[in-house]
Amino acid sequence: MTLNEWLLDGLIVFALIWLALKALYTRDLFKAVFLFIVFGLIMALAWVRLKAPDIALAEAAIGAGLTGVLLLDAARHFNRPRPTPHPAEK
Amino acid sequence: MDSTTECIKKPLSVLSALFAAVVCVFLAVALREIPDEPGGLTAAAAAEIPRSGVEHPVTAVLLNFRVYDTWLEVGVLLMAAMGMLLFQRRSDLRDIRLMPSPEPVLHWLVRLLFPMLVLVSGYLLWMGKFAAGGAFQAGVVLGSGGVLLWLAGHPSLTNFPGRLFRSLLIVGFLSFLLASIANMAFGQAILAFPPAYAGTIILILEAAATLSIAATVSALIIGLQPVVRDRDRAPIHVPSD
Amino acid sequence: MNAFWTNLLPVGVLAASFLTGLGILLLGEARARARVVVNLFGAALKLALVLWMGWLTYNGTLIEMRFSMVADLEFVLRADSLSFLFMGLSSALWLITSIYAIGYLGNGPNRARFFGFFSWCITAAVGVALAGNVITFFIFYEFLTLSTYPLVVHSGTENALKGGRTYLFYTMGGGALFFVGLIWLHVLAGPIDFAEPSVVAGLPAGLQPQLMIIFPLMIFGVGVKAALFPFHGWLPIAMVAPAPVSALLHAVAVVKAGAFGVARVVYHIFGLDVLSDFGLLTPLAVVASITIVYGSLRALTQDDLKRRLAYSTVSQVSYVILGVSVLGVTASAGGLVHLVHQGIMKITLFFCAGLLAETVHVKTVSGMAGLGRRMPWTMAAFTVGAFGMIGLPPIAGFISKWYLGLGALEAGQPWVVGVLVASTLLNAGYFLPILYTAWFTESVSDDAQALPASAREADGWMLYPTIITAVLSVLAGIAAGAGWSPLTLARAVAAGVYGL
Amino acid sequence: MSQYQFYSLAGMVLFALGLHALVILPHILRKILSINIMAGGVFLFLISIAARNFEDFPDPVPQAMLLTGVVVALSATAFAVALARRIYTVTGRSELDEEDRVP
Amino acid sequence: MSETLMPLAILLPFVGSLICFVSRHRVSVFTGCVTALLTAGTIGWLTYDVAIHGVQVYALGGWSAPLGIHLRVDGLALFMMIMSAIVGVAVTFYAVSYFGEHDAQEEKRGAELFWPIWMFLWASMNALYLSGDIFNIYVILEILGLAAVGLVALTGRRAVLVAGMRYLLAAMAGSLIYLLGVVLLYAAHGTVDIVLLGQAIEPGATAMAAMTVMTAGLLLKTAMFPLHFWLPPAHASATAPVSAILSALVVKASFYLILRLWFDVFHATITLEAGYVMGALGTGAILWGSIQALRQARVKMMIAYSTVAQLGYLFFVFPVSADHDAANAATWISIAGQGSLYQALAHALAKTSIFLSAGVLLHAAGSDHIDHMRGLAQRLPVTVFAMALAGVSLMGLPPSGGFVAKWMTVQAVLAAGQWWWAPVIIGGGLLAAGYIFRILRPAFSPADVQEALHPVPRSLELCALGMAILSIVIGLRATDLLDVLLIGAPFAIQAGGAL
Repeated sequence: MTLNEWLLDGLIVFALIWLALKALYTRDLFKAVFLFIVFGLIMALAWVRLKAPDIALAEAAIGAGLTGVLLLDAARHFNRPRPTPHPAEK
Repeated sequence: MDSTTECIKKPLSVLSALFAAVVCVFLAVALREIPDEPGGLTAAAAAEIPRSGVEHPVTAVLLNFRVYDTWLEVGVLLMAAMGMLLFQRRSDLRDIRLMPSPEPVLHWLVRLLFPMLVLVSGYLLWMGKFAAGGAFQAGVVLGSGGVLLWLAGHPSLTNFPGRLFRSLLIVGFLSFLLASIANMAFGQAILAFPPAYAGTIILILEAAATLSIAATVSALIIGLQPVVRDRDRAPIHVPSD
Repeated sequence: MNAFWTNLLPVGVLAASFLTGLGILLLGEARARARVVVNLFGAALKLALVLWMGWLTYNGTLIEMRFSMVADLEFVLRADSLSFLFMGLSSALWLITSIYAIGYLGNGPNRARFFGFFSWCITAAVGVALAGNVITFFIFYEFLTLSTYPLVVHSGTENALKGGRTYLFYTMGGGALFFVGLIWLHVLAGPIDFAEPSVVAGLPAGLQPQLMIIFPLMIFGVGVKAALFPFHGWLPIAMVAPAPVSALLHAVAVVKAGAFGVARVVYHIFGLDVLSDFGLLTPLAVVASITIVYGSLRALTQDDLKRRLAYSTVSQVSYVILGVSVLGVTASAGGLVHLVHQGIMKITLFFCAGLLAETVHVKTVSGMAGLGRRMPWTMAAFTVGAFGMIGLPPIAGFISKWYLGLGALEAGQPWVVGVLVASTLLNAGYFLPILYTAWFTESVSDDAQALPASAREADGWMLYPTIITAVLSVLAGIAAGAGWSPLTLARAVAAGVYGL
Repeated sequence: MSQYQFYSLAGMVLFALGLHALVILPHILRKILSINIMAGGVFLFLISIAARNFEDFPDPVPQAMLLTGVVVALSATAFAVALARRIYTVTGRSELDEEDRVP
Repeated sequence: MSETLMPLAILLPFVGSLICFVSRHRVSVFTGCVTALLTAGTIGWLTYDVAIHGVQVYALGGWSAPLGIHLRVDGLALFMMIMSAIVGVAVTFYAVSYFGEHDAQEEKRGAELFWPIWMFLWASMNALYLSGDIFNIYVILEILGLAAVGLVALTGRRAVLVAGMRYLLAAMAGSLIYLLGVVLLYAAHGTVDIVLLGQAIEPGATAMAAMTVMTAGLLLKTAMFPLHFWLPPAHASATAPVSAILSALVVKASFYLILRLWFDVFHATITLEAGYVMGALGTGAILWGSIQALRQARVKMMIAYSTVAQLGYLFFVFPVSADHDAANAATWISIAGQGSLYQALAHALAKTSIFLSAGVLLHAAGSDHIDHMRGLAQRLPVTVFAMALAGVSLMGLPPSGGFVAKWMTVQAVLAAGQWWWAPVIIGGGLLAAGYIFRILRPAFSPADVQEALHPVPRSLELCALGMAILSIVIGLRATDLLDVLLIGAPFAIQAGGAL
């Protein structure tokens, strides 16, 4: 494991942990979801480093892309003033 | 346990932080004992790949050696779709149709992007045999295409009648089921693909899986949208959501 | 009769009352007439089967039914002489009490539920009698608890429910105690069958301390139902149940099941010789004596008639336990026969109490002034019962007290005779005032004539059973020597136990 | 300390972070987020196991498991998001209520 | 022929589920019933077949163990499948008339999706019991979790949604923690097949870590005492057939997994302390669950806490099997195992009956509050009688299945010398009597106000009564079921179960 490989891996792991911490504990929900999407992309990068390129592609597409979209859409839904629920629901 | 939530938060957070740290150290210690040499199944898999009908090892494992896992995984996706339909009290997506959007840019973008996405999805599906790729990547790409269609107001998943939409959701899971029933009919072990045409069977199953994954993915995104959103007009009616 | 059919007889006896109960419950509330027919037919059938089984055992055929539930758990029904004592008593009295109950309840609410669970209680009681090993005994013992609960809370009033709760608390606790002892013994000595000689005797000496703990656990577990001293609290409270229930259950089925259980534990589980060299028999006799005296003392002060009878039952049942715990054939014969005699006499007294409550709405002893003239037959039966309880010669009570005293002397335990004498005096203390107020005082409210003519005497359904039981208690006393009397049966059992 | 052990350790740390956040954060979406991070941690550990010094190609079985795991995590998240949105529509709250907390 | 029975038991409900998903309500109800009967029949046939040929292994796709996935059926798996089949058929026929009754438009749409999700749940349970591959079990656990939450949140009301969310988060976290254990095992031994792992495992930090982690994840999914927070609201607010499915079957599936892992995979690494911890958890569950049950005002909440308590009884097989170096340890470990499995079966039957009866009460009286139970003995005699019978089995009183289970567990615990568990079990029975009679007592008092009860279809009451009677009958004759359970010696303590 040459030095710069170590450097790269160290950077990726540091980025992962830093992004995870930020994503979990930022105030604003939108920012948290964006950080999570970036976290997903960095994770895909980590998997490429671990010699699993096709899975990295899947993780990028599914993890960052799809989960991100779902969470973004939900975050937007949570920020909108909620429509009056159907009375029967109470 | 019913003290005010505020004072719960402090000790609970410290406690769980401590617990998480302990778990982490405990697992790190366990890591040290894991053997370095690749104790995994690389050799076993390599030996069987010629008989699996595909070249790429991951696809071989995914769609031949452990195809039962993949089948149940498509089942989990189907369950997610059922859950979405249940929570949104819907049986299809018909009432989320969007009015066609006036902006030309979006129209042009969709007309260019959608066929390209379909092409990429097909390529990923085909490439699965030889290199990285496969049903799931292709399905997700196709699904995003479906969402794009809906965004632009083009006829998309929301135009499908109920029964067809739900059939589209189950086609992936059903294909594996039919393959198993066929196996049982011939007296073989279920999900066993004869080496001669294992490749083609896998491709068919993957295609069906791609279709239903695409439908599920776009349904999961479109289905959660509030009903009949029109860019300028107020929502026409709000059925009991 | 090949063996297959005779072995099915015990199941037939149990099924007779179980299916009757089931039928009654399914018939529902409306069909009173059909219910009466089914009930009486079931009771008669059961009595007939019991007598037939008695005749067969008398001729020496062994009746036994085995059925394996789990690996080492066997469901065994066996008709041995001790079981006949209790089974005969409860099936005969069930028939009589059903007749009485039909009259007593008239057209009250929930009668289907009442008669259904009534028959199931009898199934449980007979099951306790027929049980061939300790597991089957425990199964029917707990089934008895469950089937009596709906009867105790039958009237549904607030204190009926409270009474039911106390009843459950005691009996469930007792059941749990017995279960602990039972399973502990099972781990030490393996499955225990009543027929084979006591397995406990063969156990190594090292286990003695554990056995010394298991014995009280089992005795007090069963003692709860036999209303032994510390655990008798539930019996007076359970008097809240309607009269037929207190008559049959709390005088005959439930309480006797407890006494019967003590007999089983002492004779067939531990065996007399093991207990005597452990020195556990005398403490048992002491506890029984305390209960006898305590029960009678409490009875003195009770104004409510049924509670007084309840405390009298608490003390009378301990006669049986006393008889069982005193070494010697005559003493145990006296104890065992008292199981039957006390049943017949006490049921007469409870029938009369029910009659008084129903016809003239008299519930307290003080209110019974001048009843002798107004309800001569009821009071006559009550007097017979009371005299029997005190132990006057012609009636059955005397026989058991006589044998108990004789046996105690033979066994060299004179203090037992002292206890008997003291309790007889106390019995007289709380029964004679009742008779005096009933027969010799003028009814304080001089509207004796104002009572409607019909209040003169209870209707047939209720009166005749009372008279029958009174006659039976006298008969059991006079014809004690006869071939079929409870005494000869008790003697045969005692002889069997002592291996003579 | 080879590469795969380094990444496995990172996976463990992420798993612990996610578990801790799941317990602490009241907001439903953040709980779903923390579960995804936990999943990310476990998958990182899984994929690093596959990458232990190999000859021609990494161990395909963990990679197949990983793909299955990712899709399962995705569908579970989608299910949870659908339920969360339903809860928000019905109750208007984005946290799980306190009075429903059960001893 | 016997080879195809195992996959058939998985495929049939999946086919049923797909048909129900796409077809109209009436067709899906019919398909649901037919599939339920066919699946039960298949399992019956499988039992007959396994009884003759013994343990069977089925290599999926023809690939053998380390690479491919094995389906393996032994007595333990069969016993759980029989339990699911009995409860499944009863719940299916109960649901037919239960959901038929609900006319509100909102309920109707939810009811349509009950059938596909329930069939899916049943298929995944059968798959879980048959599967011999721990990663495959992870995927199935995930389906089980999602399907169960889907069923809980069927009616879409506020209470079920929040309870469902709590349940879902617990289930997802539990599965992930379990997955971590799977990865640890794969890393250490290179295989995920249970039998191979059983042979390869040797005591060490990794094995201990894997065991702890996997057990913790599964404890969360079994709602064991400290981690039971999600169960009571979910089981109490869900509709009656769903609460029955959850309490009787879903919770037991993860218990089965703990049992399978402890006996087949981690038999070499179990320490006495680990066993005592499980015993302590069981004791905590019994005491805490019973005390909470006594404090509840709603019948269904009380029964949900009773589930938390009754699960505690299942856990005494672990301390007993932990000290397996004693003299004739094998005999009483087998008895303890049979005791806990029989308790699982008796509890499943009794709990299903009580939940179905509570459903009838809710349906008839509009609320399951204890005070609304007054005077029901006259008007709903069959339901109250079913509850009483089921209560007898829960209390562990003699004629019932619960008693046989309690008998075997206490006997094994005493024989193993760990006598201190016995008073907990017996005390638990008394506590159970406490809260069962708390439900039954008001039923005997006369109803003061005769408000009209909503008419209840007969089949609802008969399903409840049928299950109650069954829970008593299995107490009378236990030898046959236990012989089935012991095929393939699941509780043997030598290296892994016999292949």
